[in-house]
Amino acid sequence: MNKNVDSAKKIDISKILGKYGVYIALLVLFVVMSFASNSFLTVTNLFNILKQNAVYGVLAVGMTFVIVTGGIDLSVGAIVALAACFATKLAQDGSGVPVIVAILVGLITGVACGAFSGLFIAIANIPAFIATLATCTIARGIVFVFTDGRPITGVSDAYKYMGRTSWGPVPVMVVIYLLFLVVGTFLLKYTKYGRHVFAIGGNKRAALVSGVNVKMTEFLVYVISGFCAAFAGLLLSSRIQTGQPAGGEGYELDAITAAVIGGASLSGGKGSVFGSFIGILVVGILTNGLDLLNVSSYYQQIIKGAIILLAVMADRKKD
Amino acid sequence: MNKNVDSAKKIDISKILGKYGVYIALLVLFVVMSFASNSFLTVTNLFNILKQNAVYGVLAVGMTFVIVTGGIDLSVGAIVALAACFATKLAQDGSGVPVIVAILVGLITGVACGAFSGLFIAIANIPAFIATLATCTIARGIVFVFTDGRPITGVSDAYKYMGRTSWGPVPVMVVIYLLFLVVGTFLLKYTKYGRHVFAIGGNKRAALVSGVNVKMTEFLVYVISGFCAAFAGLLLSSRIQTGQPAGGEGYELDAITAAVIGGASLSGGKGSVFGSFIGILVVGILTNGLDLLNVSSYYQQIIKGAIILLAVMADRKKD
Amino acid sequence: MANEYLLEIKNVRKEFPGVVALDNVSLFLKRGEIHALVGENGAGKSTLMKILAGIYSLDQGEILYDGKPFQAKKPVDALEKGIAMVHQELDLIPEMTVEENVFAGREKSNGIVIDKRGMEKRTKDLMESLGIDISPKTKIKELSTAQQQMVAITRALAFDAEIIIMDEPTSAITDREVEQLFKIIRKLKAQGKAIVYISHKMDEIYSLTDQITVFRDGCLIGSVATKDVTPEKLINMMVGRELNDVYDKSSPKTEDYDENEVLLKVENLTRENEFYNINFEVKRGEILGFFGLMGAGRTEVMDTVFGLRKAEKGTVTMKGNQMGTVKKAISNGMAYITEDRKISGLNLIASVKDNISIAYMDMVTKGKFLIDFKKEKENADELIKKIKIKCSSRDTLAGTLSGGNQQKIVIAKWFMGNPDLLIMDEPTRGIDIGAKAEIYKLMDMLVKSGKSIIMISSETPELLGMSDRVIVMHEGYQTGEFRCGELDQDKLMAYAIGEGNKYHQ
Amino acid sequence: AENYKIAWVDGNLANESNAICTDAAKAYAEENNVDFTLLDGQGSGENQVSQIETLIAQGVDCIIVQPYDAAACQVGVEAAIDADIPVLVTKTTIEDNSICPFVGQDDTVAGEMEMEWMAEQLGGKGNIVVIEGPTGISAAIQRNDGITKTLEKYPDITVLHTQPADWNRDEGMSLMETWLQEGKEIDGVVAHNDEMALGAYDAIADAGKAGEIKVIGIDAIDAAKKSVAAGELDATVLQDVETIGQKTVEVAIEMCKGEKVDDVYNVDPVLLTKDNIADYVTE
Ligand SMILES: Nc1ncnc2c1ncn2[C@@H]1O[C@H](COP(=O)(O)OP(=O)(O)OP(=O)(O)O)[C@@H](O)[C@H]1O
Ligand SMILES: Nc1ncnc2c1ncn2[C@@H]1O[C@H](COP(=O)(O)OP(=O)(O)OP(=O)(O)O)[C@@H](O)[C@H]1O
Ligand SMILES: O[C@@H]1[C@@H](O)[C@@H](O)CO[C@H]1O
Ligand SMILES: [Mg+2]
Ligand SMILES: [Mg+2]
Repeated sequence: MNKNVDSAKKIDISKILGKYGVYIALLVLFVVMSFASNSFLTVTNLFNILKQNAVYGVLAVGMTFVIVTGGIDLSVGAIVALAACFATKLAQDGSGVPVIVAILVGLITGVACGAFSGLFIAIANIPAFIATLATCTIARGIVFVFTDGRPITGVSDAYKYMGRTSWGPVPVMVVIYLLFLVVGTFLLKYTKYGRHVFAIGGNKRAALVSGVNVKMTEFLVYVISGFCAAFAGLLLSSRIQTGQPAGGEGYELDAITAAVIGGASLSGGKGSVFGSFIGILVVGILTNGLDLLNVSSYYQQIIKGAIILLAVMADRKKD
Repeated sequence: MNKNVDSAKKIDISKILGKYGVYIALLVLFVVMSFASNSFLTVTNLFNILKQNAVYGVLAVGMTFVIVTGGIDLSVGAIVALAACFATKLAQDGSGVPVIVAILVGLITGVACGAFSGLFIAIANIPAFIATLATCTIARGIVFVFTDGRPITGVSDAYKYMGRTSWGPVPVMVVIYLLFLVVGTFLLKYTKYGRHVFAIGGNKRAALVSGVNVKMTEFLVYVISGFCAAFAGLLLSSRIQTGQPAGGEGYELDAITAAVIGGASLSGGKGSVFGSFIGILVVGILTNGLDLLNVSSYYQQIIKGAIILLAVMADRKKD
Repeated sequence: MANEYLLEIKNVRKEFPGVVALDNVSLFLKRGEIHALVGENGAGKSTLMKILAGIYSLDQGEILYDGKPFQAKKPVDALEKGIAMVHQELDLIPEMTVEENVFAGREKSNGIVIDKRGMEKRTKDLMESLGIDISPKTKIKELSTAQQQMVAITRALAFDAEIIIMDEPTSAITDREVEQLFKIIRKLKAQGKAIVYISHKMDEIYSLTDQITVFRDGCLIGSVATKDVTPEKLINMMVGRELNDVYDKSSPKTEDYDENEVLLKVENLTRENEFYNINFEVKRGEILGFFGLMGAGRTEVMDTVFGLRKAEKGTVTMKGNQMGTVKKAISNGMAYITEDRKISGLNLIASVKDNISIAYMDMVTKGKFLIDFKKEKENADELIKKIKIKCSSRDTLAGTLSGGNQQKIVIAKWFMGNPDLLIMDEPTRGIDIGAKAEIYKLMDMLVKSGKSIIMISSETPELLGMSDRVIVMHEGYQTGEFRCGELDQDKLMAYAIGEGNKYHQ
Repeated sequence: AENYKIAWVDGNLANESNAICTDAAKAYAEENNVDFTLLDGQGSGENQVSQIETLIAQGVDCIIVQPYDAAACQVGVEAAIDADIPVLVTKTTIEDNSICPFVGQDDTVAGEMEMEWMAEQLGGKGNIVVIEGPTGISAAIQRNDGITKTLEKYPDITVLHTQPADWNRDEGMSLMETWLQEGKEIDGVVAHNDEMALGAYDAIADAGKAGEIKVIGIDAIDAAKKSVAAGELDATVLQDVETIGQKTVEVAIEMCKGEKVDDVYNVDPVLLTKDNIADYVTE
């Protein structure tokens, strides 16, 4: 009897770890950092962390949709740059173009890039890895041609608003990121479309047979991801007041990492927008904390690698 | 009746495309380049292409094993750097260490890194994406600490042999790459181990039930990939006579791309070492040809993206 | 005026690379009719139904729905026309819940937000009417194959379809659920719906259907009213020859085995929430049957015996050696035909040959490491012939074979090793009558040569016909053990539902 | 003396010259009892902006910015100025360098210097190839600007090829191998850094053309200096990063003390060739 009770308890602990592993890891990280550095637990610093990671965060929202279908989007970094450069060009001081037009053009660019990948993936059956890699290099090529490899500066004050203003203590970027989290969660969890995203990631054939419009659903996740990437590009360029043709490089990896730390599986069918947020926080807090603690960047890498491993290990106890 | 004959013919063409799509794409590329640039079709240039891509090629051999199991190895670039720096340090002029020891230490480093990832993936069930990403950042951190961020120069002549000598017109690096292709193909196609690699990539659970030592097989693919990465690091550092702590960055993407162009599927169970060779050639010839044709690097990217898309599209006609 | 036929499928032809799956076949379906579609494995039954359901397109021929031409380009077209299908391969989404699966693609919403509550309730109601008690919130991956099959059936019934296609819906479920299903099918018939029923089980065909259409090798053999055809004649139409005494077990069903060596000994085996205190022995030369209702825990017990799950308490001893891992099990001569071919039996993207050799690679290697391709090919060809796997070549991908033929690969794979103890969990799931007889013969040969078999089966005739001894399980407990002579169907059922004590007096 | 807290936000510590520069800075800071924090933007201007924000929130006495990206770091520097924290830029410039003190060199000047040398070597005419740093990166853009500007003065110099090799020696080598076997006459190689120049030199030597083609790079990394001394590489442009590192911290301390400092401390690049290399190689 006693033994039974014991084993029941054991199961519970590992179950809790399994279910809340990353959350616990995040909490531990948070507490440790609070004690280690007294600059960590301040309102400004916490908002800073959110603001500094909003760009990756917005990317990760779109990436989550893609990953849940079992896909991958390697083009988001290049889309960040392309959308940012198109928009900043139009938003340069004295261009005479209303800032909203600049923003719309940026977003449409992202949507178009996403649609491009989506078409090849959903219709032509090209593996997402290749299709989005191609979109990535093509978009990067276009932005280099467009800017001649030079940053676009001198953007109007209106354009800077999103990236450089705070409402009280809350940076506008943070508000926007939270908005993406809310809308993303809603779309993925509470709508038919979201269900279909999970369905095709969980078993594409079964989804097809059930009458899910697999092609359209798959196509749309890349459009969503492209949209998010473009928005991230707008945020980034507004924040640094520059359109960087070489910007956003490698961001895809950060976005994917956040989603996976947050529980998404690259083989599809699993993941959540909120999870991607947790992933962003784990990495963001780690970077911020280690910087505050003045840890040399070489050692930071070693520590980061180890901690991400531990965080995910706690999470994957399940099986 | 006529209809039948027609449809039979149609099927055949798309079948051929399906089966030999990339090969045909490669051939077309080859022929076009030969006509477009009269410097392309020379013995020196062809060996140049092979030599310049031997490093990626060796990585792609190991990566193919990983991908066939349904995994991914993001650490190879960092392993290239780590193995190269350890080896070059030992192979510095006047170190008194025999070059073979330097080489062995380099290779052992790679094997250890692969084993590290492999343990987390096979035993602790961490997703390969996260585990190898962690290995990547940790290895990169270690190499920076080890070198203090500075390249290691002054390597002995013996160490330079692999990367800088030719046997007649044939660079030693090319011979080594071909050796990797042969041994890799042998291991993956003609041995029990190779069969197990395919089995776990096709259906892990079925492999387990069939008595395949899933953990060991999975563990070993990362060891193989680590070994290949270390060897690639030796080749690279021998070729440039330097151990570069920041070297090898992003090489993982090239290796994965080559494998996928060559028919490997990131969801596992499909792929071949020879296919990865074809993938390397497609990208290598494209880069070389466009360089010879003096196409601006901006446009090169656009063209490359488009052609990779086309090559893979031809290949994936099947369904 | 309504057409005589709700559905007319005329002269359909369908080719896959290298195979003519259907050649000039037709099928006519009336309202209020339960129409059996029968034929050997690979005859083309599923293919025709998939054409109807919009999964494949046809190469030639035409389909009339209520007199008007109809061809579904994609599954949703068929669903919208009121054609629902229970797929042979179930096609569920493992990571999603029962409710999510039932409503996949046809979710209820208020226009924007999905109505989760409503869908859960409807799922629960439907399942209750089928007599099953599974929470709509359970993930599919946590269900047994049988339970999954019930979910697939629920899904097909959820949308008030006009034509319901059931492709071997009872291959994994037990008699109790079958009865419940039949009641519902009859009710649908009474409502004027049309049902296409594909099955290899003769008793079902006779007790349920009105009309039978027979395919063989992609061709139409004929269509007859059920009442006008004898089982012998029907089998003849299917296989093209006479077939007698399917459950032919020539080895004596006596107690002789008592004296034989104990091959497998299972003592006090327990896994919390799955099964408790399981004890049994298998002697050389005997076939031990396992019976139970769906969810009784038989699969879990066998998984544990084979080392796929860890025993929490108790021991498994094979030939005197303590077991615990798959490797040990196999090296001590155990083999395990699992109940779900797709999840744990096959590598669908590998060839028939590769699937056959994977469990006993050492038999087709030179020096442990190098594959002996010649030997491997010969070996595969031999088994393909012996077990009658219908495939265009040994290099065909397993995933392109018909369901029954896929099952045969799993059987071939384990027969290859000539194991001392073969555990078979629902081994004849989806296998046609002719092939069943072959498999029974193989089983018979195996035990005659001193090997043993454990057979889990929900088909009582097969279980009673083949076993020397039967163990019955109920909700994780061993409720009875019988010699074959002592058994009948009612008694089995009584013990399976936990009311065996009635028989004790 | 007071214990000032000074932070250095580096563009990329994976870069050798940055590592040398910050090591010199750190050593100098320690000698002067400065509480020295070193952050690494890891090759991203945006990261640097984030780090500057973190420093502002944390409160330091002075921020030193070594810009990876001239435009992005402009924003970071402005934010520090807005927060009334003394800030200076080191090594290479930001977009508008007039807003804070600067210690270092202008990369444009380095580009001009190497191209000017090459033109002189070729007598104002001939065929050259240019090996670029990564597209869109400030250092590469500015060096290229210097090269292009200088080329305008020499209409008889033809640029046969110009491609990026992303600062890497192997990529520089590969490009050169490809170009060489084209058979066209190449008289000079102008590389945006030494690694790529050394790679090009190796390719040239392998093709048996050592000495026939002039090669110049930028940075004067150890390997390049040795190569020049050995009569292989023809020239390199020295950025005296150790001096820059020390000088920067010196200025930063002055700023902490509230002293007035100059707008610009130019640490001019020096052209190293076999003629003067002996003065710069330490055995
Ligand atoms: N997708 C496919 N690709 C290639 N061949 C296929 C495919 N689907 C079915 N076939 C072939 O078509 C033939 C008919 O298969 P089908 O699944 O219709 O048989 P079935 O009558 O349903 O058999 P079973 O009783 O075993 O389920 C078989 O030879 C099968 O191998
Ligand atoms: N009513 C139920 N609700 C939810 N889960 C159940 C229920 N009954 C059983 N299970 C679970 O389903 C599984 C039982 O399936 P299992 O495959 O072992 O049964 P079985 O005896 O092999 O019967 P069969 O294979 O014929 O369905 C166990 O994991 C058990 O915990
Ligand atoms: O001068 C260096 C280059 O050599 C390169 O390493 C990148 O950064 C520049 O500042
Ligand atoms: Mg079938
Ligand atoms: Mg079962």
